[in-house]
Amino acid sequence: MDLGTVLCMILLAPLVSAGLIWMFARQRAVLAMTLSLGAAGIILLCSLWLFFGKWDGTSFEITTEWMALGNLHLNVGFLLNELSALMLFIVAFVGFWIHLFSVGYMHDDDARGRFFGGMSIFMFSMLGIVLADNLFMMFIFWELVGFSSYMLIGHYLTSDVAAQASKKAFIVNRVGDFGFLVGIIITYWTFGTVNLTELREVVEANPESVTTMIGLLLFCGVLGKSAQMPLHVWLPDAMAGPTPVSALIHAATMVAAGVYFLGRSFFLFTEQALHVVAWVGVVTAVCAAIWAFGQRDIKKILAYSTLSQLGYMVAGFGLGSLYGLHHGDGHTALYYGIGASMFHLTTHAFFKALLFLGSGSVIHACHHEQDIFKMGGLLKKMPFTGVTFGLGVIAIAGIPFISAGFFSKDAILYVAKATNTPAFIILAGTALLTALYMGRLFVITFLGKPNSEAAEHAKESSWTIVLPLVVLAVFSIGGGYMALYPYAIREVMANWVPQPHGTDHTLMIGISAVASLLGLVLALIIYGVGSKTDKLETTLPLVYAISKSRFYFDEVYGYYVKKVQDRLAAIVDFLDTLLISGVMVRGAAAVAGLLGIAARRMHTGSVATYVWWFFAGLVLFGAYAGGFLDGIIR
Amino acid sequence: MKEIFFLIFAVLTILTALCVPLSRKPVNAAMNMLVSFVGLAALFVLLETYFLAVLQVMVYAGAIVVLFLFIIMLMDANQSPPPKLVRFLASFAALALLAVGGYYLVFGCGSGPYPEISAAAPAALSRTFGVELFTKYLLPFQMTGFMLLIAMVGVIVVSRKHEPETTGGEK
Amino acid sequence: MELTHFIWLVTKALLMIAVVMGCSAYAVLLERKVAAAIQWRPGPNRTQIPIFGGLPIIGRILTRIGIFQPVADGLKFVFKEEPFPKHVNTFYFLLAPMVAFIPAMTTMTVMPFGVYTNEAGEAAPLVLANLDIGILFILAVSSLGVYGIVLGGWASNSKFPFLGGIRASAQMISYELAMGMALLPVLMWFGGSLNLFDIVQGQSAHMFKWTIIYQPLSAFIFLVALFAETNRLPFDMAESETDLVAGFNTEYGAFKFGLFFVGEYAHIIIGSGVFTLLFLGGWYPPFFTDALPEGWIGSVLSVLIFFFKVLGLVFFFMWIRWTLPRFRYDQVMKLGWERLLPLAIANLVAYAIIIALIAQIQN
Amino acid sequence: MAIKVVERKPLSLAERTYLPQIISGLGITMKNMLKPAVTLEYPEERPDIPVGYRGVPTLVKDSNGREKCVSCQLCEFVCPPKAIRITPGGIDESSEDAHVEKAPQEFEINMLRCIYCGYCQEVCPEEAIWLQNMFSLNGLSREELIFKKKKLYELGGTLPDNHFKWDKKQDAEKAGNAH
Amino acid sequence: MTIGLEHYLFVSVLLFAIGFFGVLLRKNTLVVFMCLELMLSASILALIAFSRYHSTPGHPLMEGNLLVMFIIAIAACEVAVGLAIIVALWRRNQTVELSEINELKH
Repeated sequence: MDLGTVLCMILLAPLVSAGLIWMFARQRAVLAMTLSLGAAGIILLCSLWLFFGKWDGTSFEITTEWMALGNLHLNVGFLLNELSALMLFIVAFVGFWIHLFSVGYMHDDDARGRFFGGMSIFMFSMLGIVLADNLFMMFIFWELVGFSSYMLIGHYLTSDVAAQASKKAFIVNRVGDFGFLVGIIITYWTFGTVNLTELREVVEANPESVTTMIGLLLFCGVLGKSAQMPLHVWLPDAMAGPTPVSALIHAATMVAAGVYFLGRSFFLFTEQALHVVAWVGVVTAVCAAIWAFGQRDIKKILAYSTLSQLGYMVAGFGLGSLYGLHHGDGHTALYYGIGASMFHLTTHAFFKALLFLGSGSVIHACHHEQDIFKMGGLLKKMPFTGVTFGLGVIAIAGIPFISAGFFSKDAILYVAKATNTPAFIILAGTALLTALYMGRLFVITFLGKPNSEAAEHAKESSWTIVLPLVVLAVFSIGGGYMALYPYAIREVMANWVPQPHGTDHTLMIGISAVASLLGLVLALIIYGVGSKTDKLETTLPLVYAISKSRFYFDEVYGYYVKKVQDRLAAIVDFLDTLLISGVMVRGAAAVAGLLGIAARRMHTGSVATYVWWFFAGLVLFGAYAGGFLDGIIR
Repeated sequence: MKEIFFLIFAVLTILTALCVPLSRKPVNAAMNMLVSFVGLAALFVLLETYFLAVLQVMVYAGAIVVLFLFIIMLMDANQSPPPKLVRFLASFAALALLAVGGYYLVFGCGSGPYPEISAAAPAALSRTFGVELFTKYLLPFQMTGFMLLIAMVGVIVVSRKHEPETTGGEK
Repeated sequence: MELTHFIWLVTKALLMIAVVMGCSAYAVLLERKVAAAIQWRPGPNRTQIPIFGGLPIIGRILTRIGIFQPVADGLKFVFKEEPFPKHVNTFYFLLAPMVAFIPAMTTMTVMPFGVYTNEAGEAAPLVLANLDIGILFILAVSSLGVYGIVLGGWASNSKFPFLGGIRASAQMISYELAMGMALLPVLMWFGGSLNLFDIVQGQSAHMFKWTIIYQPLSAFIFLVALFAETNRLPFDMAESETDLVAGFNTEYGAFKFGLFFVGEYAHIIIGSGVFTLLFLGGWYPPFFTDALPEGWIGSVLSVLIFFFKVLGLVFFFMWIRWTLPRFRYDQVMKLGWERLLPLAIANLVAYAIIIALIAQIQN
Repeated sequence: MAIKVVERKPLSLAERTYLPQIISGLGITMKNMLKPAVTLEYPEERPDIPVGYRGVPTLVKDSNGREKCVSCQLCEFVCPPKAIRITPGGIDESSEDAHVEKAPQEFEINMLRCIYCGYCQEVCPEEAIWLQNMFSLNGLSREELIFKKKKLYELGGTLPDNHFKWDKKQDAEKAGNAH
Repeated sequence: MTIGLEHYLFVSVLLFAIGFFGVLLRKNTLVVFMCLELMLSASILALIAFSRYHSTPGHPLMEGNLLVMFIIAIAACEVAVGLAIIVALWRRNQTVELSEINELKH
């Protein structure tokens, strides 16, 4: 088998599984589960095979024409390089463990067939994004991912919240995707190709052809999919879906697709565009961190944390690329943005998936109780979950040397410091906030005494749930060390990540250590172990209210749709009625009506008569064409 | 030999086609149409387009006329009243006009010389169809498929039985 | 020259018709014998004709086997009183049996039944007309067979025949789709040729080259659709004697019924023949890896092998008939549209991928 | 009464494809096909009539060749389809058995009506009417199938009889103590 | 007489004329519809004839044949939809006579 066939197999395995599930296993949960898990296993095995021997690390591309519409040739193809290999590894690896987790987590759900079918469709679409070698193909899978996300968020059909959330996710994503599509079209228009390799060659040969507009339009897609600042509203709501979905789609892979896309098309971003990207990321990071304090729902907290980390990644991309532009040394300078963001993406995928799965385990054990103030003391009840969750918290807080988050965050902070001091300060503050709210989550949920009946009776979950937790915990802790990864995919993290040197190095460690440890300790002090009420709410109601308000984004959007857009529509409607319908149409109608009075005699309502008129017309036409009427007309 | 076959099948096609509008009962019309279509398929065979001939039989004779028969039988459509003489004469005049006009158009002055038949029969092999369809005419082909889907959905929607109150037709 | 050629062709066609008619007659006998065997009966074993029946030992054995029974059946059809209900639509009532009969007879013109070596030393099929699109021709013409049943049912102008006719037409149109879809992978498998001879040559070597080994699902769908197309139990919606008396042929008797009857069996034989050609290696023996011997021996052998394969399949038809109960009408429709058709499409897609992959590997 | 809902087990995939059932059905029919035929080829082979078979009703004579029927008309009375018709009469004066008993002048069984219920045999005090083992009954006209006395006796024949009632009666009469 | 393109064309013209004649003459929707089919098949015949006569060994002209394929497919759609409409009309009015279906006026 050549490389292309293996990639094809990786891509098609989940599609086949989804198809089989759709056809045969909608009602047969066990079969669906087996198929879906099997597909995930095949993906994992195939990609491991790729990384341990099959693929030598050089960029590999295979393309075939899919459809030709006139001059427009739509291709499908795979581009496997350092970047997509890393992403492939993340999707395959995390995806498999989350599939395994779902087997345990969803075991009492009635619609498991649909769920696993959706998971398979998702894997297919996500892998499509990862492997796509051109923007059109990527866009197709981009939309497919949106669809499967929609389907999975709305998994609990009977719940209104889920329905609303899935709708919201879909619509908000459309807003971003519109810009994305326009961006792709402009790209095609400007460069005459959408193939990534060719694009890059064109851009490198002719760097001034890239405009800021293209970058920003393409970034629109990232805004939607990676839930960046103005379009972030869907992600927290998406937590209405089942927890494995939140872990896989809304934490580890799909939302990271935006960041991945940035890395894939980094050469299309000008410096101005990179500034915008960086600042969007920074603002998202800090705002989401603040909002996390106003939440009581365990999954919502994690959702805001995801937002914040995604902001980190986007900021990391922007700042890293800028760093590469200005301070770059060596041939990998251009890749610093990719390195910084992708490194954080990788570690984040592990520890956020771990955290979500841990929360899933908790929710499962507490009979679908999601309020953290009704939990408490779960560490003793669920030792494995508790410990692994704690490791996740350490990882996200970024405690030096024993967490993956430390290394990746470190890189981002370093490039921030080197390029943009305000951003650096904000990001460092965000790091502190991150540790704080994660500490809050852990302290309240796992320490102290149980605060409710459900938490009282919580039990450790089955092995299918615990095993993924343990595996992911190992990667969350050790994810910063290269030894853990297959050799073939180390390139990005080993060589592309900007490394601080000398004093910077020490300074970074210091800042990280202070921010993370301080945050955790502060959490312990402020909130206290296993408290039943939110201490922040009781002591500083104003701060809590600000945090809870989420800066009124949802309200503003709601207001916009309800008031502005509808009123605009009403005005347009009025103008339409007055001018077009009134003057033009009615006026024309009046003329036509006068004619109609004359012509009404012809209108008998009988089809046969019309045919006769038609025939008369035909004869006239024929006579004219034959030249019989020439004499009359002249 | 070929001329004789052409004459036989052309006459068969035309005569049975003529019987379609002239037969009183819809069933007779449908059966005449069936024979006409089969005759037409034979003409296709004479033109050496075997694939289309078979397709003609398969789709028109095998499916479309059956559908007609099916509907006629289901609706139990009685024979219509004979058309009025005036109408008949007028229609016949139209037929004559078209036929004579067509004759002049085809055989009359100014048309032709027509190309002679050359050795190659373009559509002798079904493979040729496949290759052309899936390369040059892929988009129309897909569109046709889409069209079939739309037609299918449309038929289901149109022929679904409505509730009496939504029908709303006054008798 | 042309005239003699023409006459020669007509003679061959007539011969073929005679053979198929004879086979249908004996298929009736086989049907009765199989039914009898399954029900622990001896079946028809009384009919004699004077000279042959009187032969010392052989005559008795032949009588016991029932070898003369079809003669009696045929005579009965011819000489029975022709019942002719007053309320029928005369023209179509008379036309229907013929229309049912003719397509079945027409399809066999393109059905190869053996192989010989021609002057050029190449293998050539024994067939009336070696059409490039033979299989399409068979599909097209056999789709005309539905008219016989529909017209018969309608012209009888009575409830049960009408219901039978309508049911049959809906059923046959429905299953034609699945049948065609199941055929496509087979045609793709043999390089896109629609010629039956090429398809058989493609599976000539030995049993493990047969299409049924590689495409069991296609074969299965095709077989089921074949049962439905020939209106055989468990799909005999057209007759369903327990709820529609005798379905479309309730009002028919004597010779007209005989035409329907023979038409049905001819249909079965042709269908079995097509199945044999497509899936069971046609006239090639299952076990010997070598092709057939040269010369006329090989030709005769090929025809015989083909005949026995068809016979086996016909027997399978009867075996099924006397085993399974009839499906309900809604079940038939559901099976056709909701099970077989999607399955056939999935099968088609799967084989398209597989064939593409094989081509990829071979390159 | 409490209603108990019996859960029907959902069909497995194999069961829903219906194929295993078809195959097992084919197996059954194939097994049957290989069994020998059990048909009795009637005109040549005859079935064994079991004891107690109720065939055509007949009249019987005793071992001395005398009619047993005394025309009591009980059978005529009991016959559900009214198939029996008896014209009572005496025994011919010339016979040596005259005055001993009565005898039917005419005895008809309409075989077109008879349902072979056996009531006549059951009710007969003289054991004169018997349903015997004849089962294949046919004729060319309706009249032929209305069995007259003669035919009935022909069919019935003689049955051994251990009572010798007639002899006893005759002896008694001879001894002078007639009833 | 050799059979040339013009003969096929004339057959096609006649077929078309007959179809049109039927549309003018008959008022039974079903028969009118059948006549429309006749007209359509007339065009098919013309296309095939053109395709056959204009193709040369070097340049096999497939366009006509392919167009016919598409026409046949579309005709199948058209018949299905048309008959569905007729059935709907019949359900509504219990008639298929065009003279009685004149609601277009309203």
